[in-house]
Amino acid sequence: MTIPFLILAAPTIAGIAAAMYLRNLVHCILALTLGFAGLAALYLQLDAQFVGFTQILVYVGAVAILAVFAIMMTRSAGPMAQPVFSSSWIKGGCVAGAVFAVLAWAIYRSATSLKMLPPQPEVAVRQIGDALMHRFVLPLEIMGLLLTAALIGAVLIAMQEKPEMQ
Amino acid sequence: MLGEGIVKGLAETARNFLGSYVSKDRLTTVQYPEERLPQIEAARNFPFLVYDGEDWQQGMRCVSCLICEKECPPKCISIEKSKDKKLDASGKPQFYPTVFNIDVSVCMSCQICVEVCPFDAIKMDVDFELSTKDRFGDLLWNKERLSKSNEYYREIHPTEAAAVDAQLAEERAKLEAKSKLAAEAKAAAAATVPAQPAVGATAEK
Amino acid sequence: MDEKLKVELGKQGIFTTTLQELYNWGRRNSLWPLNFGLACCAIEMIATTMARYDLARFGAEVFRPSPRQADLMIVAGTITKKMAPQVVRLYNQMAEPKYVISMGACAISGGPFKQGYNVLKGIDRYIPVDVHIPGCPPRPEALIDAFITLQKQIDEQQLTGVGRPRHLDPDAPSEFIVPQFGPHDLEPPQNPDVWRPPLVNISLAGKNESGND
Amino acid sequence: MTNSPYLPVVVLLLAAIAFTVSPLVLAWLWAKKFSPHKPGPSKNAIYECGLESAGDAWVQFKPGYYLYAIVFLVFDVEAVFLLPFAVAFTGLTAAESIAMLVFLLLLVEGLVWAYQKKVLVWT
Amino acid sequence: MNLETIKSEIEANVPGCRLEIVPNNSPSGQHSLLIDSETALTVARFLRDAAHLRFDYCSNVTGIDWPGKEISEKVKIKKILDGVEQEVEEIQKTQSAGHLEAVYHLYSMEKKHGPVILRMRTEDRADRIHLPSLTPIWRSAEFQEREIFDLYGIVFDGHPDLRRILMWDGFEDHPMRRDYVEPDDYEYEPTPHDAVLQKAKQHLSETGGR
Amino acid sequence: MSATTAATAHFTPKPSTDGGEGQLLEVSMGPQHPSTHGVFRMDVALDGERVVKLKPVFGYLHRNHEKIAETETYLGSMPYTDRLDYLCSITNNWAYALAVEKLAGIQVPERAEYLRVITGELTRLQNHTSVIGFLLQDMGASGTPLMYAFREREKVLDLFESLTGSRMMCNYMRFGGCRADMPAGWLQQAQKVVEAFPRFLDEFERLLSGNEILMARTQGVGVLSKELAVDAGITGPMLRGSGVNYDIRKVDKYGIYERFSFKVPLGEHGDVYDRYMVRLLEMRESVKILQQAMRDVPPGPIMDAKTKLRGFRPKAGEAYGRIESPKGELGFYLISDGSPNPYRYRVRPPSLVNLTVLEDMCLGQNVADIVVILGSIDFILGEVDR
Amino acid sequence: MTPETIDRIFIIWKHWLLSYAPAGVQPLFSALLSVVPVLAVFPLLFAITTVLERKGLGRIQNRYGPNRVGPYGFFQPIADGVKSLTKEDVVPRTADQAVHFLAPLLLVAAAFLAYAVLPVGRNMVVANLNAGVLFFFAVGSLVELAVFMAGWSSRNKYSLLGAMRAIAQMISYEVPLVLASVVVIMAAGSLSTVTIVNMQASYTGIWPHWFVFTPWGFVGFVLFMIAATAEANRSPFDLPEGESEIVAGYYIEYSGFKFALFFLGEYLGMFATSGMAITLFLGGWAAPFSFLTWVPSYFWFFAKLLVLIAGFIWVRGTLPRLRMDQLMNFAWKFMLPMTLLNIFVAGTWHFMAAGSVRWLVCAVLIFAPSVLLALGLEKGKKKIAARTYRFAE
Amino acid sequence: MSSLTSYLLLSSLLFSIGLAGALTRRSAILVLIGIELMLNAANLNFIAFWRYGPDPAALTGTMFAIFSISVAAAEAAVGLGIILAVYRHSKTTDLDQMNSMKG
Repeated sequence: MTIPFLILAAPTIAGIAAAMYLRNLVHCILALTLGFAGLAALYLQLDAQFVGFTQILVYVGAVAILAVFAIMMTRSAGPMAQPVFSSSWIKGGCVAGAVFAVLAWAIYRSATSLKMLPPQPEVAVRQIGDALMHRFVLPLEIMGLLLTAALIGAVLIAMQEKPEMQ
Repeated sequence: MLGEGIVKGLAETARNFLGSYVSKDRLTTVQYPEERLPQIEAARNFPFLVYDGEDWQQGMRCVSCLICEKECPPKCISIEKSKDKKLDASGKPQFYPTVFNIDVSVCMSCQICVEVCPFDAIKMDVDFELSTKDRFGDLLWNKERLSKSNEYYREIHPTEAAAVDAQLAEERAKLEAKSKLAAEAKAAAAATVPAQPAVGATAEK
Repeated sequence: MDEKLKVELGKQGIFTTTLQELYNWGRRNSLWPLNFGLACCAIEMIATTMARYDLARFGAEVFRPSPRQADLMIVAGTITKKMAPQVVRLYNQMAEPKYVISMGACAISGGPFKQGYNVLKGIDRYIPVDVHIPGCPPRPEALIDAFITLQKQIDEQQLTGVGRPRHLDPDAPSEFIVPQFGPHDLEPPQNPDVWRPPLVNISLAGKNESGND
Repeated sequence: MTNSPYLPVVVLLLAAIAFTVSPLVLAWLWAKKFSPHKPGPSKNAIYECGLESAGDAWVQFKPGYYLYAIVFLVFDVEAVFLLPFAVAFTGLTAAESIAMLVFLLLLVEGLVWAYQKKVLVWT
Repeated sequence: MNLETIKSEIEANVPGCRLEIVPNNSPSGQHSLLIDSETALTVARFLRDAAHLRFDYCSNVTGIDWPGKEISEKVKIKKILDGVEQEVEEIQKTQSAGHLEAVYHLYSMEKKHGPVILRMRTEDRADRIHLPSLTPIWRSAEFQEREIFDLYGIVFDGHPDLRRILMWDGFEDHPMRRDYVEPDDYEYEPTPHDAVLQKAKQHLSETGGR
Repeated sequence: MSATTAATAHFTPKPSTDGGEGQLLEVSMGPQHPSTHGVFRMDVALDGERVVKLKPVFGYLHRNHEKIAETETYLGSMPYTDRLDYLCSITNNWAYALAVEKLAGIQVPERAEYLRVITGELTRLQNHTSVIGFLLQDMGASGTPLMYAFREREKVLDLFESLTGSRMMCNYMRFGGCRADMPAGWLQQAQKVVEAFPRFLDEFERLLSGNEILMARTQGVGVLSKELAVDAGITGPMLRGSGVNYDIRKVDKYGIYERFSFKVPLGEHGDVYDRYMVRLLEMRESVKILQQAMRDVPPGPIMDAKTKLRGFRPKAGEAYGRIESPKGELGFYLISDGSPNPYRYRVRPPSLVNLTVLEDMCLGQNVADIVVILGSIDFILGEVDR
Repeated sequence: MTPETIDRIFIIWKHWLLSYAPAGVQPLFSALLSVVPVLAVFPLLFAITTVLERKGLGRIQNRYGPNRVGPYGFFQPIADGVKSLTKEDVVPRTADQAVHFLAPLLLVAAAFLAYAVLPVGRNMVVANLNAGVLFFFAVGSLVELAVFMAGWSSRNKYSLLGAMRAIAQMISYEVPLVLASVVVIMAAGSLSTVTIVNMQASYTGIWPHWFVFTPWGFVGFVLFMIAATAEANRSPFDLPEGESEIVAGYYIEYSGFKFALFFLGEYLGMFATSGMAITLFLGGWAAPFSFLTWVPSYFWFFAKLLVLIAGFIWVRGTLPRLRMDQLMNFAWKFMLPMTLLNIFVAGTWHFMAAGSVRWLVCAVLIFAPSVLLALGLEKGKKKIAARTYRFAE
Repeated sequence: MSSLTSYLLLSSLLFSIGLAGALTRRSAILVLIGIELMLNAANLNFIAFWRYGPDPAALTGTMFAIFSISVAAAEAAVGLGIILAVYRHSKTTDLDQMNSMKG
């Protein structure tokens, strides 16, 4: 574990943990953006520049904004009077803890079999573009379809049923 | 075409921008404390009391008739009439104000006091640089503060002052004629009226 | 800055002196008025910012609509009793240092309308005023004159010591009573901490003899 | 990691934060030394045109805003695909470019649908 | 447009209305029509809708306070004087209750004529100060009637939104009435005279020089 | 017919306030707000950015003008009228003078009538320019149109100052005439200003009238129907913007207006753009009137010799005098009881009555439209609250 | 000194300074040396711009503008700065204190980050990132968050309205902003800003190869600038702080230096987007004519930047503000389709042979729909048009 | 511990936090965010495996991450849309309350 990794991992985890456990939803989202930004930095550290910036553009720039809008539109902006956690929080917490234990155990066990860092790959955006337009052209089209469907679907759901006025 | 009006507007502002470097019409600012607009003759701000001659107490035209106090719409003039009479500039015994206060923090510069004054004793000043921290001390003007000479009046309102002077001179002439007549009628007692000081002389200036 | 002040400043040490000069210079040249007009004088206030008189020359064209960002409240016009609480609240909400120019007869004393039942007889009943400028309304030049007077006042303020201005004194208040609407009048009708009517013995003389002579 | 291309960016970020914080610290010091903070109930109340603010500002907004956010999100994601394509564009054949055109047209279709449903109407 | 003819037309069209022409002796010659509050709405509607009148525009609406005053009248009373019934002139003093009045100036935008002046009177100044609101006929009366309500205290029945308009809501007086007494907010007067002096004196005597 | 049904008939139906979605944001716009022209206040409820409730609140500048005037002499009230609509003091003077003249049956000399028309129309010019400047300011045009408007206004104010002594509070007219005659050279100076004015209007129109943003912001916004305008007693450019031909200068022919040939511009849609354009066109007509009046102004006295200003006591009676002020019908209603003070002194303020329809025009509009509509009404608080 | 040396003078200095640093910290030192000028120059530019803007607006409005503080009023921003620094910092009691504090920091930091990829001169860039343009937009999206934080945390109704407007506006114009730059990336084949500028720094005769001199480049530039105006909240798109309606918008409750930071952040954002426009379309630091290449490259960058800023000021001095729905309509119904179309045109341009036919086809392809779209926008629900008026009598 | 292991551990920690959030929070919005976090954890895995995998030049991990981010964004849009729709009916985003309303 290198120092930069720790420097980046710490705020990431802190942000994300805060996002899950803060009381005020807007604070949650702000903490979440910190976590997302930390993740993006981790991607950069892993030489995935494009993915890292995409992460910021999409998650911080768009998803966080979307979540903020959703909060503003459901009147959950202020701190809530009710408890933060649902009634079944013990169950949920246990499940999550168990999952982490299993995963960590598995990772730890298999750790030895993995190599050290390979030489730095030359990933220009151009290669991503080439890959996208050749090998991944079908997923791209499917993605387009998915996005369109998501657009229409989300709008349909979120749009209030307008009574045919006038 | 969309944007045509916007382009026209941009051209207009550009013309003004460039024009501001060449034309006074497009750079209308008068840089106040250094530059000033030419004094407009009719301008008015707050009233002052005109006195003739050198001595403001002696030459005060006001005879304390209290008309302006009554007519002042916001009631900012306060006069106390004297018990005795004093000789005025023309040497006639007159009442005079022992107290003549104008509260300029109330005055609305309406000029009605000037209009109703039958003695041309109160006129409008043009001085406006009166800002102060002291509300009561500096904005309540007493007789002394209010008194300004007729020369000053001529300076700020030349046309008006000339008319007033002419009218006063005429009145005085009439009065003199009358008194002369009376004096003559009173017969040979021969006490010539003492020469009038200042006023007539300054009017010729 | 006059010599006496210089000497006095010298006692405070050169650092404070330069700091004070810088501080005063900065405040003096960046007076942003609150975008706030009440009545007739407001039109002259606007005229002052317009091309002919151009208050912007002094760096004061940044009329901020929010009291948080403004330094100078130009009380331009008649303050009615209905409006007085709002004026005081706006003044309170301004960040220190803040200054007040009381523009025109109405703002100083109620002016021609002082006999009215709904007119406040001067804004200095509730908040401290730095500069009064009489006139009904004062000419734009007069407002600029008031502005320059205020700048001079700021220039003379000291950073430390007894003579320091209100906003530097930790004990001086920064906000004042906001009057409440009562059934007949504002309550309280004035803020005794800021202003008490001077006493005159009018019952005897009938008239005040601040006379002359 | 010292030779990372991101080092200047990180330094810039830190320097920018320092640049922003330092005047605030300076202002705080000034306030501490000379001009004390004087909070008060009416001074630190919410500004609302000189009146006492009534009711909370944190109210529920109209869902209409959300529709814009959805469309934005979709086109933001689209840009993510468009940029690599654009970079690779000079090396692509016309046929390959058509694939991207199809992708774009799919999204445009969604947009047109949104127009026709009058979703993008700000009220 | 003669007020007499208008009056007779109204009388013909609005049964049961009591109208009275209030003469105006000033050179303006703007006489007015006093209408009763029961039929006021009908009269007003007639004035607005009648094809040849069409007073569709109500310009000025105002209130007037006529406080009660002592009326001295010479009355001839029959008195038994010395056993003989005689007519004797006597000065009789009565205290009239006074009344509040609402005045409407009507013009016609369509026919471009006017004004016709309507007056309505309350019965006294304290209890029966209700008048019908003419806002349902002329919308322009809305704010002006509110103002009269605020400043004079006339309650307009049928007004859609009768609240104080100029003074604040908790205010209790009606300041335009002639017997309104201002609150004593003594101001140091450097130039006191006349009424101001009276007020200042009163304040000083009440507060003991404070 | 019951009163209630009639009442609901001509009040516009209010949109329901629950909205169904989104909570309403109750905002108070004013009394200190950059675009409420002083101390006006509107209690607004917003559904998103749409206005669902708007209640105007007045009285923040209620200066008891009428009460004070009842204790003043007839002459003493004249300077107070300056401060009603403080943008156009001269027309206020005129209306008051007209009412007193009606009350006391005073004749005004010929030259004074001309002076009144000249100064009155100059007032209209400077009012309309300022109002358009303020309207554009409310629309967010960083001051430029307002600056240009005030540039021209200053020229007119210079004329006022050299004629009457004051820039704004002219206190110029008296019942029975005017206070001061034209000083030497004034007429030439005024003619120069008036001749140059159409050029300024052209510049203004180039800057604004064709501007797409302005058109988009104003056309179809704040529509006021003819019927509602008449019903609500709207007067002035606002009424004519809605297409009703009613100009008191033409209807009452007060003063000497019948001697001048001028036209009355009428709008068609009754929206903000129409009101804006009607004002612009009215200025051009005013220039025409001014040119005619300045050409024809006769010599002679400027005050009725019989009228005594001091100690003026009209006979008991009442009179209502009105003029077409730049804002609309400005009327004074005076009752005299024979004493030196009016028994009742009432101002019929065009601004207040014109605000009646504010709510009707604003409901359902965007919050940004409110300020534009407000700006297009052209009201001055001094006159609204008095 | 040859022109080349002057052009490279900062780099020479940097290397000279670097040679004094111990080897271990050299990268860090190098980074610092390239960062410090950014932090010095652009805030200075901000200060100069505020004066220029106030003076320029003054000239447009027939007046002088600030001219008393220091020579020609150029010390005005210093006075403003001193004032802001010593002004009391008022935070509303009910505000969300932490977020209220962080918002201006985030705004300014994000604005500064954008400069990391702007080449201000030949070989003068803080970080030549492979995906530089993407980085720029990613960082730009942080600004929205900062604005929201400011508006929301103040808990003021106006500021919240302003914040919602600001987000809606920024997200709506971010899409056109990104898509308008795609055309350049298609031509340049790189996301690196340095590469993009280098591609434009060649000449045919005396004429440079700027992307703005192609049909798609020109349209892209115009669209980019419109979107940039909106992103920077400049007039006529300054709705989030639309003074006449929502008083001061999202920073209504900020006082003292925090308020100054908002101004700084806004102007920095404006410079950054303008700088990006220069980089993408106007040849970055490249001289406008081949015979002017001896002038140092950084001069050209800042000269172009000042020209664009002057444009911003000019527009601000002229136009009234749009309404929110019109603004959104304009973004989604004009800008977005136009940028998409522009991408298509750029593709067509690429696949067509060079020559006048290509010019004609592309010009028609782009201008005809723009007119149609504009007409559609103009018509919309109600017809926006000049009117004629009738007169009575 | 190798670098990959630390990334994997981090990602599993992220996953668990997201899972815990999704399971324990009452607010529907945060539940959705929790799910997003789980997806992000997966993304981190993709990138880490790609980077430390045998053939980084093949870009499979990167491409996967990009597609995954896009899908997650679309999911967030639809998910939040659903929450809004539910909110319109039940006036709450509280899952417990929604449940109790359901009966």
